Amino acid sequence: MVDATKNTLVYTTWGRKTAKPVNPNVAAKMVSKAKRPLLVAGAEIVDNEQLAQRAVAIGKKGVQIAATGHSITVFHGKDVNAKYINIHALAHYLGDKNWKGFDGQGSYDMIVFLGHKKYYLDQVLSGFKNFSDLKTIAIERHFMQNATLSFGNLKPEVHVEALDEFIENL
Amino acid sequence: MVDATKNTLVYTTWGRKTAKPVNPNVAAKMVSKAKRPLLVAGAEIVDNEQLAQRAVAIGKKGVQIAATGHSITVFHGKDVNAKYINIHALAHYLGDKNWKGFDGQGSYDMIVFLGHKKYYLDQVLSGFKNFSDLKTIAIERHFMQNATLSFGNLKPEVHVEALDEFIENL
Amino acid sequence: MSKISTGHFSIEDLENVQITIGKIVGAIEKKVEEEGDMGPTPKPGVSGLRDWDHQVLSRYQPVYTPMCDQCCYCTFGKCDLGGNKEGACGINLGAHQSREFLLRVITGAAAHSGHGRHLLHYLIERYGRDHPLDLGPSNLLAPNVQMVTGIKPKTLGDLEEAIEYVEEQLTQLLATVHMGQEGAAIDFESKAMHGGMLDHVGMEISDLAQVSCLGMPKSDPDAPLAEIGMGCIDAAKPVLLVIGHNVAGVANMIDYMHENNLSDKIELGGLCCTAIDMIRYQMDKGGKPYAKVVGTLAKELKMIRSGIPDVIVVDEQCVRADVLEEAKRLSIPVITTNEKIMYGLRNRSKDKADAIIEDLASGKEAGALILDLDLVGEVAPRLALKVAPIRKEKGIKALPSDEELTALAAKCVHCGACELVCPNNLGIMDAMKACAEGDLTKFEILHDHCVACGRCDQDCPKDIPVLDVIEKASQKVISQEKGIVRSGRGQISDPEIRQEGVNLVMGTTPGIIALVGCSNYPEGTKDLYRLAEEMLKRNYIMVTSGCSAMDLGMYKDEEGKTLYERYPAKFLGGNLINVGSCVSNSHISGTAIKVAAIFAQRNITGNYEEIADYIMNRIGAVGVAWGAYSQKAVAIGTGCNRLGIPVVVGPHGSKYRRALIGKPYEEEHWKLYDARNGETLPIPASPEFMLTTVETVEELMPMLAKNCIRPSDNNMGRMIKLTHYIELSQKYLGQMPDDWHRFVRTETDLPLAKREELLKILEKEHGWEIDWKRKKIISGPTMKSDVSAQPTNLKRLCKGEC
Amino acid sequence: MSKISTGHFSIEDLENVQITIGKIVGAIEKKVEEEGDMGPTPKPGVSGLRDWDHQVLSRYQPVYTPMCDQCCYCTFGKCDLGGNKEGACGINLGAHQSREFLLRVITGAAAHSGHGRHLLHYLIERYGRDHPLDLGPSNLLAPNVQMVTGIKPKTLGDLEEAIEYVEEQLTQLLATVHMGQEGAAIDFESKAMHGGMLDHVGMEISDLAQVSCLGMPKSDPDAPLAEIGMGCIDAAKPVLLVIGHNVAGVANMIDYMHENNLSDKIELGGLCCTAIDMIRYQMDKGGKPYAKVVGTLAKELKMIRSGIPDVIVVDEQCVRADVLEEAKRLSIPVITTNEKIMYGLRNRSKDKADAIIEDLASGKEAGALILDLDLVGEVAPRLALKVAPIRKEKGIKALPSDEELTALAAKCVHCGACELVCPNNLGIMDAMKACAEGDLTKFEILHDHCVACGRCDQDCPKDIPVLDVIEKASQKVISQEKGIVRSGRGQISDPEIRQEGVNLVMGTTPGIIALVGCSNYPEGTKDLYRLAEEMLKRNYIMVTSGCSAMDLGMYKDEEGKTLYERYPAKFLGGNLINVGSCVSNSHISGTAIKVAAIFAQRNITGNYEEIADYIMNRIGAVGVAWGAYSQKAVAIGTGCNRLGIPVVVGPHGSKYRRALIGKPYEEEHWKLYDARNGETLPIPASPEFMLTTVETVEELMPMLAKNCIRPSDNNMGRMIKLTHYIELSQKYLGQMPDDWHRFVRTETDLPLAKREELLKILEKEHGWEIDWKRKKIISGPTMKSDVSAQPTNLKRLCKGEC
Repeated sequence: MVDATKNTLVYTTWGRKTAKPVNPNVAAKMVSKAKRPLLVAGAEIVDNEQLAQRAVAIGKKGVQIAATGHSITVFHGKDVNAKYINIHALAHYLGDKNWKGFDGQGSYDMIVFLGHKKYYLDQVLSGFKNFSDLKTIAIERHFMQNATLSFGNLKPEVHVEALDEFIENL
Repeated sequence: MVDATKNTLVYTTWGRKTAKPVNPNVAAKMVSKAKRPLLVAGAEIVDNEQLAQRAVAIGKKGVQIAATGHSITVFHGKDVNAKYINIHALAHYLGDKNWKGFDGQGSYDMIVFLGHKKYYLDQVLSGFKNFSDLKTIAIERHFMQNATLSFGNLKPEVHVEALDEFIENL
Repeated sequence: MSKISTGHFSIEDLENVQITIGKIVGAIEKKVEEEGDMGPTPKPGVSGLRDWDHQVLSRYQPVYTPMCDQCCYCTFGKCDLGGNKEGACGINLGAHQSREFLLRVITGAAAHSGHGRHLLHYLIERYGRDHPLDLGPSNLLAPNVQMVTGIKPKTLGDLEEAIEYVEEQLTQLLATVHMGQEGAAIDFESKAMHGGMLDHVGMEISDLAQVSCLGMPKSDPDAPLAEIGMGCIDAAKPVLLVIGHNVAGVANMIDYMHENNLSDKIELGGLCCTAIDMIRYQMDKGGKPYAKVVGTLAKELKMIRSGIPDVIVVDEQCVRADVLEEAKRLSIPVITTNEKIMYGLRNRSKDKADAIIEDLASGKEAGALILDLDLVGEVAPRLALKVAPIRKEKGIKALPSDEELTALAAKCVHCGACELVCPNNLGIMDAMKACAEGDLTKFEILHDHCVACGRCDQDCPKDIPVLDVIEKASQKVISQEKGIVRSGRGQISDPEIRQEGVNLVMGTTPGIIALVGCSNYPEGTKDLYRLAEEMLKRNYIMVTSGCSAMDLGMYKDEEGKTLYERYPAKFLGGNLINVGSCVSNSHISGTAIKVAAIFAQRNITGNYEEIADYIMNRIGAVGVAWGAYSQKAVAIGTGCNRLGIPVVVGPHGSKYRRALIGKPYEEEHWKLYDARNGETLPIPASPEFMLTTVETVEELMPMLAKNCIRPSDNNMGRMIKLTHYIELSQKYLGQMPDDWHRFVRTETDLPLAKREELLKILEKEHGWEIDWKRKKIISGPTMKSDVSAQPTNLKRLCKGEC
Repeated sequence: MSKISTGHFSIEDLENVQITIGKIVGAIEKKVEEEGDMGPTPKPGVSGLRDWDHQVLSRYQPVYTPMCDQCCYCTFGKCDLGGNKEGACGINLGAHQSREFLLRVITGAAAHSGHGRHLLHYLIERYGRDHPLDLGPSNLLAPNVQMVTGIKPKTLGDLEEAIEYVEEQLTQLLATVHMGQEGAAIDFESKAMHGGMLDHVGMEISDLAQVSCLGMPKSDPDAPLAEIGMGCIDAAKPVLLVIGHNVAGVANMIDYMHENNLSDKIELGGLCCTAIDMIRYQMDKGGKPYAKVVGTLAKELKMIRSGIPDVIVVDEQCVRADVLEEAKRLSIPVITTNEKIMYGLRNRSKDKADAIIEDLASGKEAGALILDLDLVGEVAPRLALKVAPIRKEKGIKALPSDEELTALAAKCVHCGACELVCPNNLGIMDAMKACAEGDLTKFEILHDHCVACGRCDQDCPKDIPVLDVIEKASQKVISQEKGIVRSGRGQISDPEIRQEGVNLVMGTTPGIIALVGCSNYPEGTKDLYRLAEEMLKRNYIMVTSGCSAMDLGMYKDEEGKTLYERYPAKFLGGNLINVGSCVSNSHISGTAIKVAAIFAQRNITGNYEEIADYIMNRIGAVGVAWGAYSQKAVAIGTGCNRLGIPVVVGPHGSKYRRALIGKPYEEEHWKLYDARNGETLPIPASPEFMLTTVETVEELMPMLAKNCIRPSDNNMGRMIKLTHYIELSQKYLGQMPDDWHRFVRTETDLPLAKREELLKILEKEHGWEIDWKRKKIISGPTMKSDVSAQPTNLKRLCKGEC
């Protein structure tokens, strides 16, 4: 088992509320329990085969994928439920009780993030943290302090391991 | 032994650098080891007999006292080395290599704080933290996040106990 | 050309004329120059007084106490500057703190100047550009404006050029807050000083305009007394509550009520400076103010939560952001009257009064934006009359009942969350315990220390409305909160200056203590009273304004008299002068300028540096903003600092991020020139700071006495000042001050009653030589006593230099 | 009177004249009104365009992404607003974020306006108030000024009234940042919009003044080309480096060098907008710019650290705060020339050139403040000539040697601290590893992604000067950094508008993409090039300015040609137009206004709302500030937003704290009125945002094409836009967009080549009825295609409403 919670160093703080470090198996369990989980996959997976595979694998577990940036290019022909959307717009819609989701079935209750620029995701999560009740889980290589739960700062190889463990437990 | 490090809850953050929680015996040892320690006693001891006694007791151990606010009234006739000074001015002088201290023997290397308003001391310590190399120890009832070392948030009675242990170990 | 060269002319009449407008400035300056009295720096730019600033800052060094170690100005960041590191743009924490300080100063200056501009627009529209400035028995009408800009305004219209200058300079300063501008802390500091100076110009413009047009007391020591306190509001009548800083709207309400015989049918109460200014309105001929002052910002939430107001009207500045939300809960309609606060409300400025009243009274809309102040004047009182019975009928429930109070207190689990979030970390837990047991005294005491910010409400895990509990538990003391405040008298007049100037410069009046500003006190309001009473008894001139002026009126002596009733309001030692509202603070700096102009006959026009130098070395004045919380307060303080007036703020003031503190132990900083010959003149280390924080009023009092000492004191003056310094130190710190001897130049400087005792100490502890026969000091002092010395920081003012 | 009523007159000649200055405004307004074309909102106050803002904001809702959950404005705080809690003043996090956003906007606007005011002072002094505005073949000289203020400036002096208006309004807005003012986020947003609008007025004033006085290209499509890049600086000559945004000083240097035959003896290079403007200086008659552009802010530290500059001259804005410290280390004297940046240096403005040069060349002083720009013109070049040999002789060592480079890289322990603090979290560790092994390629790639902020240096526990390592390792690519940039051409002229307006409004030119602003790119500079090339090939009009204009010139095609050499600079589809520096961005908004004025014959004078409405519904323009980092960038963007122009920023732009994003799924927001009859008109959800962030250029490109769609597109236009939207989506996202069908009104909207294929999809996937015989859509679309429809947001513009 990977301990993904050790290094939670940050460069700057947003305030007193900070993500709870989480291990892959726990994160996976929470996602599994969620009614309508959503994986938000960012453009950083495009040139990172390792991450791309894991993102697809999560999709294969039946999790709806919001493909932001141009990450949708990774999911074509992979038989997963992926839709392109701009992440800032997505964040806006997710905070709206009237949004019906990608499939018209309603909004999502557990948002998982993978493949994003650290500073950008920090900002998006800052919005969620302060203006919504959504649970957010960052399974990124960096500690995302504005998420509800987050992996710590991991070496790339450990990160991949953690992702595999996460997927296994989904 | 009192565990003075448990509750380090803060209301707001200043940045990523935060005081290390410290227990009384450890704090006392560090003060003992210092070449020129200084106790900065604030006006909150004036109407708090418990604190006043402990401040005097620390002075009795040979520590120079800087009496800020009107805390000097507590030390008259107590046979301790106490001098009135404004805390903001003191902070300015302490950051000045040319200041000769209260006795002309030079500046101080370890500054201990007791009896201050939380918000005020937080600010004073913010200056030390960012613009000096001085080690600061807060032995206050509240966690003083901008100190180098600080007690956590304590109930009044636990605080007094912690102070006694601190004095014992000086 | 001849036709217009001697008269008025209005450009409205002209057609197809190309006019080079800007040159008018040059023309005015030229004219003044011909008259021979334009100083070297009319309308100084950002660098215009930089040399002066750097000189001040070399003695009084910036001490930074950051509120945050990070910078989030630009998107390269946010950056961690902790440990004085550099961020992505290369700025370090020191420079960033001075920038943050600058930002606060110009925010405050903009608030005052924006207020001034609004008033000027409004009053010019109403009274015309030619409406004369009418300020009482003074020829020097606008000391700050004249000193800074070189303009000598005579009419409302003349003030426009001055406010334009302020706006131009504020824009320049705001520009420097941008990423990638100034890199040196010292020059951000100079810019902050510039902003502070502009603030006083902006404030002066505001108050001159309103005093001249709205019938406010004009340098009137007998300005009337008014009722103050939550306890003096008659809740049986419809209650119309105004909150803010801009009196224009409420003046119209008062007029409307008067014209329609409603004055005794509606209870008009005010919070914050609008309250102060409404009791000045039309009081220049005396009379009794009809309106009542509720109190300071710290009473806003308590007053609303009481449920007593039937209508709330807000204007600008220092108005809680949640007024609309709080009022909505209690069915109190809110009218906003100023572009600075619009609360998202629909703009009804062009609607009929009836329609607006209908929508608000029916609850169809929670409030309205009405920018037409004539319309506000009609709508607000009529709405109060209409809403009051509706609210009564509805039985609007505000505070908890007695039973609910006990139940709420019992619900408390003493987790301490409220104490952690309380800005003053007040002992709420203990008070809850006592309250649950029926003992309200702890809350009654706590109530005075509480600034009613409501942060406790936000964080209680048990959802106890903590502030409501505090207020309900304190109903008895609140009902007794009835005081008296003197209506703001405006400027100090020229004759008063002529009379008192010499005492101030020579030091025989021990000093001026200006007790100004907001309500964020460390230990409740009573400290103010203690401070003022002590200094008044000692014959200091106490000047006050704004929130402090209000809170001072809340306490009574054994005979039931407030300080305002006990002490007269002339510009004389032992007098208590309420100059007025926040913008009236310009009269405090103005007074110092007037002393230089009228008593010392210095030319003030465009002559900032020389006047500041004069004030710093000769006028023993100290500003105290004990409850300072706002950006305006720090702007005012910084304006005083540039002018050589030191300022003390309460401990919360450490959150302004920087102080200016000198080092008495560094001798080289405590020297001046003697203008008679350019020789170096050692001076006492006083003032020893330009801006500092102090912990308690006990610490403050001796410090004030000490920092009124000036190089120019004559022996009598120095003796008096030293006497108070020593006595106050003994009284409040229980000891002789450590440094009293540093202020002794000759035996005649020593307090008469203690002279012998002190000489002994000087001999024994400090090794001074005493001629005991003649009771004279032979050697010891580092300074000579020489009343004819001309202390100055400015080499250029020394003989032979120009 | 008759004498002056038809001519010029100068008030300098008058004595004892009392003039009611302010009335001039009234007179001008009156005059214009008589001419019958003054719109309803000349010089709008803070609330003047609030209804418009609220309308825009109801469709495009603020989305807040705080940079900090806390507020530290006043000393009641700091307050934790986390979870949208209220602070001590009652403000919640949402309102505070909008306030923070406002503060950034007005800071940026003040930077531009402060710059404009400085230029105006300086140029009026030099050229006189009557100096005509000379901007090329245009009658509509100042579209922003005229639209916002109602003033139609003809001379430099005429601009003063406009800048005064801006300063007044900025002061009002800064005032509202004070604690206790606005309480509603929506109204802080409206205020931010106001600030953005003012910014464009301030920028326009700046650029009009400098173009008119300093011989800059005047709407010139053939503005000359200049060299750009660190690699084009000839270090063999004495190197004089200017940094900043204000060309006034460097213009004098160029003159001095020219007059003294020094032009070929000194290498003059520039960073940031001063560089852009110095290659515009005196280029209105063509010629080859003598000076060279080094690059953007992101090159500042690298250029200084190279040790190549012999003298650095800074003016204002976007100048690293550590220039003096960095330069000092390498014995490079620094001259500061502007009050906004003084670095604590001694003011030498009144000293002789010789004395200053002596003190700086000898190293006695590290730099000098010289506010006299004539003196700067002489001192800087002479100092460069003198210092260069001294520095050469001293053998100033800047970057590490090859050996040191390897050693430094080997010292790295791969702790990751640098990557954590790097704003872009660049892979420094891997590059260090490779570098230690002699492989520099990783650093060479990283160099382009690196904004040279230097934060890595601050945090390395091994004290490796990381930035120096990056720069040294990239010397080869740096030496090849030689590009070409077209000198800023200024405004789009009236004839150009006449020619192209119809294509824009009808949609037959697919859109205008304005690629503006700073250098904080998410993935290096090349993305800009890719973006521009793609859109240029597709016949979009690419307008560019500032840092983006510079970086665009750094890449070449296979034939060694830059985009500036490949694409002409007329206002036509497929053209690449560099308007100029940061303040030239006003010409982008100005162009949109001009289309309304010249093509559509709308009255723009004081008629903001109608023009914004026109632009929003008819002009397919999108702003892209891909590397936006500064407060100026967000001010520019917000000014565009109020005018109905959507803006995209790169991912770092999320740190501006708020976006404005619409919800395409909420039908009620996508409706307008048809001005012909007031009927409701459903419109496509485009633009679907006013301000948003985007992750990658791949995502950006289809988004740009889509958001150029406007209700007014004719079928040809819609077809062209849809074609690009679909093609770009396929090319960069690998798929048909999900929502393309929403933009189809009739079959003629469909891309010709794919019409049949698309009709099939519409039938199959969206259930539309198709008449296959006629290849016509029978049912399905929610909108009708009606070119003569008059889409408007403004009920009052509908027939029968007024």
